[in-house]
Parts: sequence; structure tokens; C-alpha cells
Amino acid sequence: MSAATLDVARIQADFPILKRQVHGKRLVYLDSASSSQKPIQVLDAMDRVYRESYANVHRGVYTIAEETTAAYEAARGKVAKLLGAASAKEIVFTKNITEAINLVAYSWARANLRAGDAIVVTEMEHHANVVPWHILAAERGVELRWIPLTPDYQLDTTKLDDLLDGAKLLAVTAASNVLGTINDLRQLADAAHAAGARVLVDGAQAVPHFPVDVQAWDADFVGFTAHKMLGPSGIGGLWARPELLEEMPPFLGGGEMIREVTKEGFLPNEVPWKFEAGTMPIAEAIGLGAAVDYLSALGLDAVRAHEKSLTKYALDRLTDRFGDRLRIDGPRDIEVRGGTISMVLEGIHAHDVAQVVDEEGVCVRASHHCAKPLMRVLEVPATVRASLYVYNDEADVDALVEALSKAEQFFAI
Amino acid sequence: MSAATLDVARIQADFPILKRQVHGKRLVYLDSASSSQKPIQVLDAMDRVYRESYANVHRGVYTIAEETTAAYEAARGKVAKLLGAASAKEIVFTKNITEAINLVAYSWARANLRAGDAIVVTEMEHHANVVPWHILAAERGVELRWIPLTPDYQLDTTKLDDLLDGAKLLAVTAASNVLGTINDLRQLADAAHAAGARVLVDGAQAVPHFPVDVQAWDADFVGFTAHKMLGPSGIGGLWARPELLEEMPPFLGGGEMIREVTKEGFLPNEVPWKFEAGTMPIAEAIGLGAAVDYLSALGLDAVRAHEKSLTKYALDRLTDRFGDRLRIDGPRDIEVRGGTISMVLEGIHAHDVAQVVDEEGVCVRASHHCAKPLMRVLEVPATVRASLYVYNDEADVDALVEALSKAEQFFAI
Amino acid sequence: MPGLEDLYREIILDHYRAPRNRGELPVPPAHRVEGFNPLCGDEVILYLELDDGVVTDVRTAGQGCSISQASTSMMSAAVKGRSVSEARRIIDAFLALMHTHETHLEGTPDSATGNGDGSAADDVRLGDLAALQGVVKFPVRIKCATLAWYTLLQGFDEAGA
Amino acid sequence: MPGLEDLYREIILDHYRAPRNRGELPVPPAHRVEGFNPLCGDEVILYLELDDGVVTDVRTAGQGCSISQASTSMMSAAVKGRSVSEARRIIDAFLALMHTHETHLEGTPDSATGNGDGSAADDVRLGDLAALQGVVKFPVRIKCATLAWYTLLQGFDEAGA
Ligand SMILES: Cc1ncc(COP(=O)(O)O)c(C=O)c1O
Ligand SMILES: Cc1ncc(COP(=O)(O)O)c(C=O)c1O
Repeated sequence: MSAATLDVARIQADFPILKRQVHGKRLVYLDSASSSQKPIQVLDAMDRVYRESYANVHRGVYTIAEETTAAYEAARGKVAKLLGAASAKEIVFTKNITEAINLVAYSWARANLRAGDAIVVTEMEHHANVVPWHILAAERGVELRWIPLTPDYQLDTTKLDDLLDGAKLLAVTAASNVLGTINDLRQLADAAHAAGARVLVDGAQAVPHFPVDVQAWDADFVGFTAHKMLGPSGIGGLWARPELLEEMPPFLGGGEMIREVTKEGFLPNEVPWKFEAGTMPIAEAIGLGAAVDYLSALGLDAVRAHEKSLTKYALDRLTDRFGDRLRIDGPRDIEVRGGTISMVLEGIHAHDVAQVVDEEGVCVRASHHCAKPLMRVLEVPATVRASLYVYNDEADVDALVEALSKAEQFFAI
Repeated sequence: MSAATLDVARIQADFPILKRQVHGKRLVYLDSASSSQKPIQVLDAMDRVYRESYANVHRGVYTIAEETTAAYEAARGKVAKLLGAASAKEIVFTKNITEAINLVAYSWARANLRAGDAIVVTEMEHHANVVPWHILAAERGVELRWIPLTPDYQLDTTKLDDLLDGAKLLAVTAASNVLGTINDLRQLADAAHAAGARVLVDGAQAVPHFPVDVQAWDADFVGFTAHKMLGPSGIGGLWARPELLEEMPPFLGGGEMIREVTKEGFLPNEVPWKFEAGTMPIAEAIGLGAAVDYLSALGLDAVRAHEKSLTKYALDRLTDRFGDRLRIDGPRDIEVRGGTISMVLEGIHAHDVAQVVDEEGVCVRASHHCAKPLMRVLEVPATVRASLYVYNDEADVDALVEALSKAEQFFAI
Repeated sequence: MPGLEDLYREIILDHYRAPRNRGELPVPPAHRVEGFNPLCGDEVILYLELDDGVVTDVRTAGQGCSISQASTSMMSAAVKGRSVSEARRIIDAFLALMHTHETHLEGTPDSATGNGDGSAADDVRLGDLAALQGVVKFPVRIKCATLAWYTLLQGFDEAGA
Repeated sequence: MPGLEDLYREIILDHYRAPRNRGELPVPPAHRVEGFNPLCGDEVILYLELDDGVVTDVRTAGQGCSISQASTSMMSAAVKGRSVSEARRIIDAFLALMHTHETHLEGTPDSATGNGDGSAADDVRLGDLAALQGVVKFPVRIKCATLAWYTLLQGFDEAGA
């Protein structure tokens, strides 16, 4: 638990894209909650695969195939360690966390849920943790129940036991991609387990930003996605308790996930390969491994410390400059939130704000952030979201504040 | 239809990995049917995304997000053109062709097939085009029927009409990844349509090697996978008739594939985005676009001409050297086959052959090639497969022949 | 900020600040139709009064950014009082203007409405609407600008007009 | 070819060319168990005669590469006539030898059999079996070498031995 903080200038030097200019201005990238940028270490790891030792994995006897396979499986081990998994075999690679959650929905949930069963989700879930359950609910007659928010944008657990009564699954995000809220997963998992429900954690916004331990959470399933944690697009995955992975029927059928195929049927492969059908994102897995190395070298405690202090700085600066003209949809308490800041600038639509700040080189996202049920709770069609990461510093926050001021002036009536 | 052939030396210079040595020998890569190598143009295109203009697609108003989105969608247009599709909207990206076929199985087939229906496949299908149908068959009580092989390793269509009688789908590969056989798809599609069945074509081994026109095939679904066509791992896709894509229910649920989400349900997005849930393999799609550019610049006619003449050379050399001691499982007629050559060296297991030839720098695959039903038809557990592509030349074939000779000597009793 | 001036022409900001034809109409006799922009959650609701092939009245509701709001307002002004077939021609011309960019990307132009081709569309005088042309340089915003128009098309189709 | 000598020691080629204990046993009283290598389609079939905790006879069938065939043959010779608990110790020791590499990759060693730990396994004398150690340098072939052993374990478990 080092209290070391980050050497941001050094980190910035690892990200080639940060040298770019937009509209003649320095690029100020504040959309890492949507997708992070990638350090040269990750780019080089992937480039090296293709230039030096690329072949399909698990399939060749020859040297470069062995090398690629070893690197691919080593990446699985790195992810396992990052998440506190007991074994690399508990990690299944998928193309993103959305596929990981769908894997649970198609495999585990369809094998275990029947008409009349309930799934509990929260009002702050991303569509990735809502739509798969809607599809299942419509198909099976399963009920979706929603944990509401407190006025301070946290989960309101006062009626949790009622909501969980008779539920088979609690599907909850570790951290909100809109509000910044970090949820108390252990408390939620304990309540869910007491009610006999399994717990699926959407780790998309957690794994990149603070130390995660799937065993301390006592979760049953945890999803993650590489492109938000300095890794490439095209890869993500699922951690699950080994006994669940064993029991779960296969999802996607094809090469690699089988042990035997005849004209009459097939036998699935061992876990985790049972769930990895077809040629996987090979270079991407290796790139993810390099991203895990990079994050581990920084130290997730230091990442969290950096984001906390930068978030505090941002919230203070924004409030000082805009006062009541800027609504911030998220907790004020730095202890229960990350560096994702959703804003509504009075009288100006999020799209228009984002357009004007782009002119200043500042990248923010104007959107419902794939959380439409939450937007309805917040009573806005969209918000402007700035999200902070390891390569951001106070100068970036200052640039945001100035750019937002320009937007205010531009649309002043 | 230019008869131009390829400048292989120039092509080789585009593939950095071909400069590599293995066990002190020049790398002779003859496993492109498993996965091809990538030219510098593809690597650069992907590297450039991350270094210059990376952001999530379809989600940002800001400049670099627009740039990335434009490049991602441009890749879709390139693939559409390569396949002879009428519009880019007919192309759905997936992580590989295995996912594409599973998409058809989970979405279209589950909406359209009932107990007692039949699906016709062939004895030469890859597991990717077998296991999804086994899963469906077991779930729904659907019957799988198998088109057998002729003694010359082609599809035996004498009983085709009987097999298709009452079938809802014909799932067939355009070219075998074991035998090299190229199937007459138009004839198959006509027969299937006459019987009221839809036609799904596994294009994994076709799109990289010869001109494909989904409309001339009169197919209903065609899958492809980038890593076999000079593109990166982590991306592939599906072409389908637009009216089928419209009708098909969504498969994976999550961000981007929706138009509206409420607590009660959701409305799917337009085609093709309806099927692209979550953050897609962005850099990978752009890399695929660059691979399509590269292949188009070579000309698929020239690629085919090159592979035909090189395959003829290889078959002749192998027969001259090994005679009856080497069985070649595939058609001898160059007109109906591609450059994938499966071999059984008398008395020596494929694994052992591959191991010895690797020592000579030659990469071949020893495996059931994810076609176990076919292996049973061929009555072997595995074959040695050498597969030729644009960067291979006669020297590579010569190296293979010499290496196989060494294997023969090594295991001589 | 010069780049932005192309997008936010004065006439657009004017329609945004003072949208024409806001409100509702009783349904029936009016037809009500809704459109969504899945990207940003913008929403357009149109009330159409159609009488003997003529758009006798239009009212608009919903919420969105300046571009979608202005485009909705300009659209309502452009088609009100026109025959449905004239309105369809304007839609076609406007969408053709907006899709210069997309068409370029896709390599395969397609007429959104199936009513008239590009060259016919050129004949239509877009007037004020031409101010929205600046949107084409900002591809993500094209969906904002076209939302109302696709919704109108859908309304015509649903009303069998 | 020096690299290959490590893999294909003379004793391995000898077992490959003249496999010990090939054949079948009547079932029952013998137990029959099958194993597959999903990578290459290799197949091992074992017939086990177990009497009062002792492996009184073993016969092997199936097909595979030189490594899997030799390993099957060596395994059959190593366990025939031993008690099941002795056989389990040999299995453990052999798998520990084979998984030096995998363990390294995963960072998380796990005992395949749940019977004894690495240090205990070191005590077992592997004899001829040590010749298979060269396989460890060829990770893909480890599955070939271990197939018969995992199949034997499965046989013991199925037989409740
Ligand atoms: C004919 C055929 N179909 C399908 C596949 C599966 O491709 P992928 O692993 O990229 O999904 C392959 C390659 O392995 C193939 O050769
Ligand atoms: C909380 C959360 N869950 C899920 C996702 C989906 O991630 P992906 O698009 O990589 O599948 C995201 C990001 O978009 C997210 O923020």
C-alpha cells in the first residue's frame, strides 16, 4: 500500500498520441472512461508479435506457434494475478466485457434461470449489464428489479433484502461510468449470497483505476475490458469461480473449444478454453498482458491516489468557476468516487458543449454514456463527461475549465 | 480478369517476420490456412490509429473520435466491396468467423428453426461450421445431415436433393481448410434455394485466396475472418442479405446495438450496428481495411493464378520425391483446389513430422485442423498440412520437400 | 472560433433559440411520430396534420442539441403547407445534402427515401436549409441534423401518405 | 539435428517402435478408460486390472505420435504390478516433471492429482521415464506426453481405486 503517486510527465511521454494537436491546440484527452489511450509499451508488444513471432495459438507444433501460445497464455496469467484470481484457468478471454456478460447470460443464466425468477440490477448500470438481461427476461419471463440511487448518487440499499428476495442474480457495476460512484461490493455480495443469488460484477470502470481482488469482493463473475485499461481494442474477459466455469454449458461453438467432434455431437474442451471458440484476439491478449505490466509497475494504489487528488482538484475548480450553472451528477465525497465527472451546463446541450470544447483540443464525451435508464433517473437526455486517468494532470483540468467557459460564452443568449 | 501474376520477392519484403530465423534456418511459413502473416501496411495502419487518432467509435463528438469512426466505417465499406456486397450496411463485424456463424445460429436459426427441421452440412466442414449446429440441434431437436465426399475429395452431390428435402439451411464451406477443395457454391445454392433452404457460406478459406462475389454465389450468409487474409487477429465478420439482417433478432446485448433502453425493455439499433454490441475491435477493423487494400492492389485474380501455379509445382515435387510413401488428401485437379495440401507420410505421425520439419525452419501444421468429422472419413487422427499464400515461392516448396525427407530419415526404422 | 462558425450559422442559432411550430396537435386527427438518436439520446416528436395529400399543420416536441432542434424547426417551417410529394422532394434533397459525406465513405450511395434520385433532388431549392450544410464537416452531427427528417418520413409512411 | 535429440531420446524411439503392453483386457473385470488430445486427435485407451489396491495388469490401445505412444508404453511398464498408491506417486512425480514449464507460465502451480506435493514427488525414482524430460522444452508436446497419465488417473478415479 505505497502512498507513492505518479510521475505524470514521465507517463505522458509513453503515450505518443498526447503529442498530437487538434485545431492547433494540444490534445487534452478526457474520455478515458470511454476508451483509454495506449502506451508505447503496449503498442510495441503487439507490433513485436506480428513482426517476430506470430502464429495461431494452441495449434502448431512449430517454434513460432509455441512462442505465440506461450505469450498468449502468459497474458492470461497476468490478468489472473491483477484480479486476485486463484489460477489463470479462471480467466476466459472475450472480445470485450459486453461479450463476457453475454457469455454469462447465454450460458450460466439460461442454464439456471426459469420463468418467475428475478435478476437484480441497479439504476447506474451500463447497457452492457442491462440489455443481456432484458433479452433473457423477454425470452424466459424473468423479472428485472432495480436498485435505486440515493440523493448522493450512491446505491440505495435500504430495500436491498426485499429486492434480493427470490433473486438468482445480482448484476452490479463496481464503479459507475457516469456518476463516478464506487460501490461497496462486499456488502452487496454478502446480501446477495445470503439471499441465494449469484453476483456478477461489471469491472469495466474498476480494474483500470484501483486495486481489485475478486476474492475479497466474494464475487461469482467479474468482467473486464482491455481498451479502458491501457490495452488494445478487441479484447476483454471474464473471471468466474472455477466451479461455475466447470458447470456452465459452452456458449459459442467452434474450433479450440472442443475436445471431440463427431457427426453426432461434441465434447467440450477444458476450462477456460471451453469458452474460447475460434481464433482468439491473439496480439490483443498479448497487448493486454503488456498493459497489465504497465499498470502493475505504476501500482494501482498509486493510480487511485493520483486520481483521487486530481478529481478533488477538478471538482473544486469546476465549482469555483461555474457555481450553480454547472450541475455535477455524482458524489462529492472523493472516497466513494473515481475520476469520472458528469456535468450539465445550464441551458446548453451536451453535444453543443462537447463541440465547442473540441475546438480547444479538449476531448469530452457528450452522450447518455450507454446508461439510458440512469439518464431518465437524472432527467437529462445526455451529460458532458470528463474522465481522468493516469496521463492527466492539473493542466488538463485547467484546459477543461477554460474550454467550458468558452462554450458558455458561445451559447450565451 | 488480368492474368498478371505476383511479384513475390516484393511481397516478401513487406512481411517483416519473413526475415526471421528459426533454429538458424530461414523461416519458411507454410501455415497460412491457420493464420496468415501481416504486411507492414497492415501493422502501420493499426499502429497509426493508436499513435495518432484513437478514440472509441460512434460515441464522441470530438475530432479524434470522428476520425476513428470514419476509418472504422471506411473499413466496412472496403470489405463490402471486396465481397461484392451491395452496401456497407450488409457487413457486420465480429471477432472472428466463428462468432459470425454463431451469430447466425443464435439469431437467425433460433428464430426460424423448430424441432424436426434439418440443417445440411458437409463432411469437409470446419468445427466452426459444425459445433454451432450441434449445439442448436441438441437444444431444439434439429437434425444434422451430411453431404459426403467423392473419392476425389469433392462434395458428392448425387443425393443432394434428398439431403435438402425439408432442410431450412445449407451450411457449407467455400473452400476446405484440409483438402484444399473449392466448392461450386452456385450449384449448391441453387439446389438449396429450390428446396426452400437458406445458404450459409463459410468463406474463411475463400476470401483470402480468390475473387468472391456473394451475389454471384447467391448466398444468404457469408462469413470471413481477417487473420487469414493478411489482417490482424481479433476481427472477422458476416455478410448477409439485408432483409435477413433486418428480420433477425439481436444476439449480443449491450452498448451501441440499441436505439433505446428503459427499465422495461429496449429497441435495437439499425442494421448493421444492431449486431455490434460493445466496443468493437476498432484498430483491428482498420487493420482489416488495410489488408483489403493490400489484397485488392495485388488483385485476387493474380493471387489465385499464383497459388494455382505454386500448388501445381508443390504437388509435382511431392509426388516425384515421395511417390506412394506420401498420401495427399485432396483433389489433384488444380482447377478445383487451392494451395492447402494435406499429407500423410507413411508410418510417421503428423506431430512427429511437424516437429522435425520445424527444426529446418519450416512451419507446417500437424493436426485434425478442426475438422474431426473429416479426419474420421479420411481414417487418420491428424494430417500434416502445408498451405501456400502470396508470400510463398518455389524455394519454400523446395524447403518443405527437403525437410520432409529429413523426417523420413529420422524416423526410418 | 472560426471552425465552429460553419456549424453554428446565425440562422441555426436563431431557430434553436426560437424554435418554430413547437407544440402538440390532438391525435387523431393528427398523426404522432417519434424519433431517437441512439448516440446522444435526442428525441423528436412530430405531430402531423395531413389533409388530402397536404401537410396542413406540423407541431414539434422533444429535446436535443442546437443542431437537432434547429433542424427540426427549419424542417417544420419548410414543409408546412406543402403537399406530401413536395415535402418528400425536400426531404430527399436535404438528406442528399447531408449524406454527401456518408456516401463518400460507403462507396455505395443509396437513396434513403426511394423517391427520386440525386439529380432530381438538386432541383429543389433548399433556401434557409442550406445553412445546415456546415454540418457535413462534422459527421457525428449529421445524425442530429437528419433526425427530424427521418422521423417525418416515418410519419408519412405510417400515415400512408 | 541436435535440438531433436533431447526430445527423441533413443529409449523413447524404442518404446515407440516396440510399445510394451499393447492389447486389450476383457471388461469387466478390467476397467476401460479413454483419453483424447484435443489438439491433434491422439487417443489413448487403457485397460486396467485392479486387484486389492494393486495394478495387476495394464493393456494399452489407441493411436498417436511417437511421444504419446512412447509415454503410454513407459507408463504401462512403470505402473504394472505396483500398488495404486505407488502408481499415484509415480503419476504425481511424472506430471510435476512435465509441468515445470506450465507452472512457470501460470505463476500458480497446482497439483493435478491432489495427492502429495512437489517435494514429496521428488522422492520418487522415475528411472527410464526421466528420458521424457526433454519434452518440457517443447511445450506443445507436453500434452502428448501426459495424455496416458491423465487417462490413468481418470481410470483410477472411475474405478474408485
Ligand atoms: C474453413 C474454416 N472455417 C472457419 C475457421 C475458423 O476461423 P476463426 O478461427 O478465425 O473463427 C477456419 C480457420 O480456422 C477455417 O479454416
Ligand atoms: C461500466 C461499463 N460497463 C460496460 C462497458 C462496456 O465495455 P465494452 O464496450 O468494452 O464491452 C463500459 C464501457 O463502455 C462501461 O463503462
